[in-house]
Amino acid sequence: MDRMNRFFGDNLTCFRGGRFVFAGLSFAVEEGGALVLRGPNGSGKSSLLRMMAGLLPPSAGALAWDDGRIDEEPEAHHERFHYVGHADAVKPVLTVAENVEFWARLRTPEPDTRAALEAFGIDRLADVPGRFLSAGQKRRVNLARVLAAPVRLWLLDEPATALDADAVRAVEAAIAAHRARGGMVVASTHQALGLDGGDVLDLADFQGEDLDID
Amino acid sequence: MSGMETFLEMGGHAGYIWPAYGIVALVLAGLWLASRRFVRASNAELEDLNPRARRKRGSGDEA
Amino acid sequence: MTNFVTILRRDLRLSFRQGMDSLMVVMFFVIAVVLFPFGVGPEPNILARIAAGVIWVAALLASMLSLERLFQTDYEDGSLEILVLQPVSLEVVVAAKVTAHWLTTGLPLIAAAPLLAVLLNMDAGGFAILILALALGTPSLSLIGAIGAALILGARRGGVLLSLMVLPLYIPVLIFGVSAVDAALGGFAARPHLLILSGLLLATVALCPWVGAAALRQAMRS
Amino acid sequence: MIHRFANPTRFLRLADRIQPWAAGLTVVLGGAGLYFALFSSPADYQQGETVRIMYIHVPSAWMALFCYTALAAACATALIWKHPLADLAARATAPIGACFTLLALATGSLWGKPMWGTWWVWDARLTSVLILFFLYLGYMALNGAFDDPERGQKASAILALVGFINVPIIKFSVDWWNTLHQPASVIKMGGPAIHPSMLTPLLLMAFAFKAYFVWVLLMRMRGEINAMKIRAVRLRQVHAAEATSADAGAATGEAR
Repeated sequence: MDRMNRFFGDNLTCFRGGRFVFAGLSFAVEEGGALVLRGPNGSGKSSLLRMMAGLLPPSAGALAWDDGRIDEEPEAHHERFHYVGHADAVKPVLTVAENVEFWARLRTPEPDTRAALEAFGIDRLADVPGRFLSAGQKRRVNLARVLAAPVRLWLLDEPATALDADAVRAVEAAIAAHRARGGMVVASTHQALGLDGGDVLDLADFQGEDLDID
Repeated sequence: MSGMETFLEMGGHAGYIWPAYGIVALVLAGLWLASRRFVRASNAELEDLNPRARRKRGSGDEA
Repeated sequence: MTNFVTILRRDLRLSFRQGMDSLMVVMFFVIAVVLFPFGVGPEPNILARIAAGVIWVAALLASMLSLERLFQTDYEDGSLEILVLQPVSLEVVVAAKVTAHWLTTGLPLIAAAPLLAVLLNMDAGGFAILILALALGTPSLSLIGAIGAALILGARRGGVLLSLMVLPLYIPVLIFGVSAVDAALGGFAARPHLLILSGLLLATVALCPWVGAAALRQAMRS
Repeated sequence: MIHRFANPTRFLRLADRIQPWAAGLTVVLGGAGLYFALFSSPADYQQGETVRIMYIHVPSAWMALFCYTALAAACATALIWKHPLADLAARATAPIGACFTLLALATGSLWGKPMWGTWWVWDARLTSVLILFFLYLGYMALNGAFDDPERGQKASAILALVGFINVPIIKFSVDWWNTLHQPASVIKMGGPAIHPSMLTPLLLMAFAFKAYFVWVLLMRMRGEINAMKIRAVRLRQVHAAEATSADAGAATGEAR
């Protein structure tokens, strides 16, 4: 992983659906660091994560790595992070291994699928077609693709939903190992997930006032 | 013309009779092969599942 | 290039595992053509005259029928969102998906076309040109349709909307596809028509992945 | 009320006994039929040698109708008496019936060209057999269109029963409409109107095709039973994985 050690955003504003979801929001996450997004539902946690992934352009402000803004070279930015949203993208007809392998192969010619499956305890289901899996197992398959191809930054939107205690522990272990290797994590979550070392960003502090329509 | 040639010539209609028999042989053999492969593959997958299922159940009891 | 192959192989594997989908597109194509003799009457020489047009229109509708699902399934299960965020240029993603669509629908249509030409009593002389014209025309149908498929993501009644948008864009391909076959049947040279079809194909190959990628980016922005 | 053959093991034992006989009969009758059809039966005074196509065209057409009737019967059994094996029998019959219908159309077309001068004509008998072919494909497509096999079997069973109206239409199409296709000449009220030397290859081939049907049907039934078992094991596997992790969670006393 190249030596980019800082991902930051300054004075970010998100204006959607006629209202300021958040305004004037700045953050920075360092090598080995973690940022936990807190705040009530609808306070813009998901929007901020999508903004960091480049899916949603900020109404104002900018996001950048050390070497420059993310919107200037989207593909370079895409090399550096995994985004885990709400949908699990598991194909019913493909087996668990095939699902994880597909995503990993887009990043590394020789993905380490076996280890990723073992980390989340689904190696025994490696050749079970996706349609048989439960919601929790589909979630683990989605998370396994993150491990199969290591990157610098993880953007996790409620990673622990539909996961049981055993799987949550696996996620915590994975995050700890990732940070130990110098990786960074930005996650919106209600559980601790072992991110206590990192700093917390409460979206409530950046709620923009509503646009007066009349 | 030798017996063989007249036979193959089929009174001038060779172009229709042999393809007809050919298609029937092709399709029936094809269906038989596909069915055999279908059975073989499902047998193999079933065999493959059983030992693992037994081993897992075995390990499940010890844990 | 390897990313193109990875996406293409996954899409082909998905469609082979659900073998029924491409089979159904060909069945629609066959049944649509078989309806015409019931409508227009079984008169052989009437059927022979309209055979090329009927086959081309049915091929157009059949390939458009399966286009709605081109990005829809990936959009619904979240794969598209992840795909957009991979270090792969979207143009390659669109090109791979269009190639997979053409291989699973375009090719079977071309294979079934001569059989239907027999049902419509078309003179055997036109078969070769029919196949060649379809081979040149169906890829551009998939390419143009891919733009429509990307634009309708998330829209209500996407299927109908897709046909309203895409069918008018298909008209040039239809005109020259049918005229190539009719020229061959009439004993004239089909070359000029085929050359124009190839021109259309080159234009769509150059333009559509780029426009489709922009449409996908737009769809993901919501 | 579990049918005697409901549990597959009993059915599989029976199939193991019948299948070799069906295979043997197919080869023996098929060989004899081919010999009579191609070598020792006379050419027709009108059509010449092309009459030999009849020896495979007519049995294929009979099988196409026979298979659809069997398919509809299996679907009715499945729907009415909820017989688990009936669904599998229907799923196994459809591809065989579709192949025989395809053969009937292909050999008919190859016979039509020398006799009528055209590969295809929109004649009542030919068109209704073409519709039969679409019904087979429709059944198979609908059957495989759902993730849950039971849903697919129930839906396609209804389609098969609805489509059954087409079988009498095919049977009597030659009588109701003045068709280019000649009327029935074997199974007729006044007994077969064919010369015995032509009847033997016809009947031999017909029985060979029936034996072939039984042979491939039993094979495909075995495959379908395997597929059913595989599905069950996969589901158990997934629940087992879910259960072990849940126990582990519960065992360490952590609230989930």
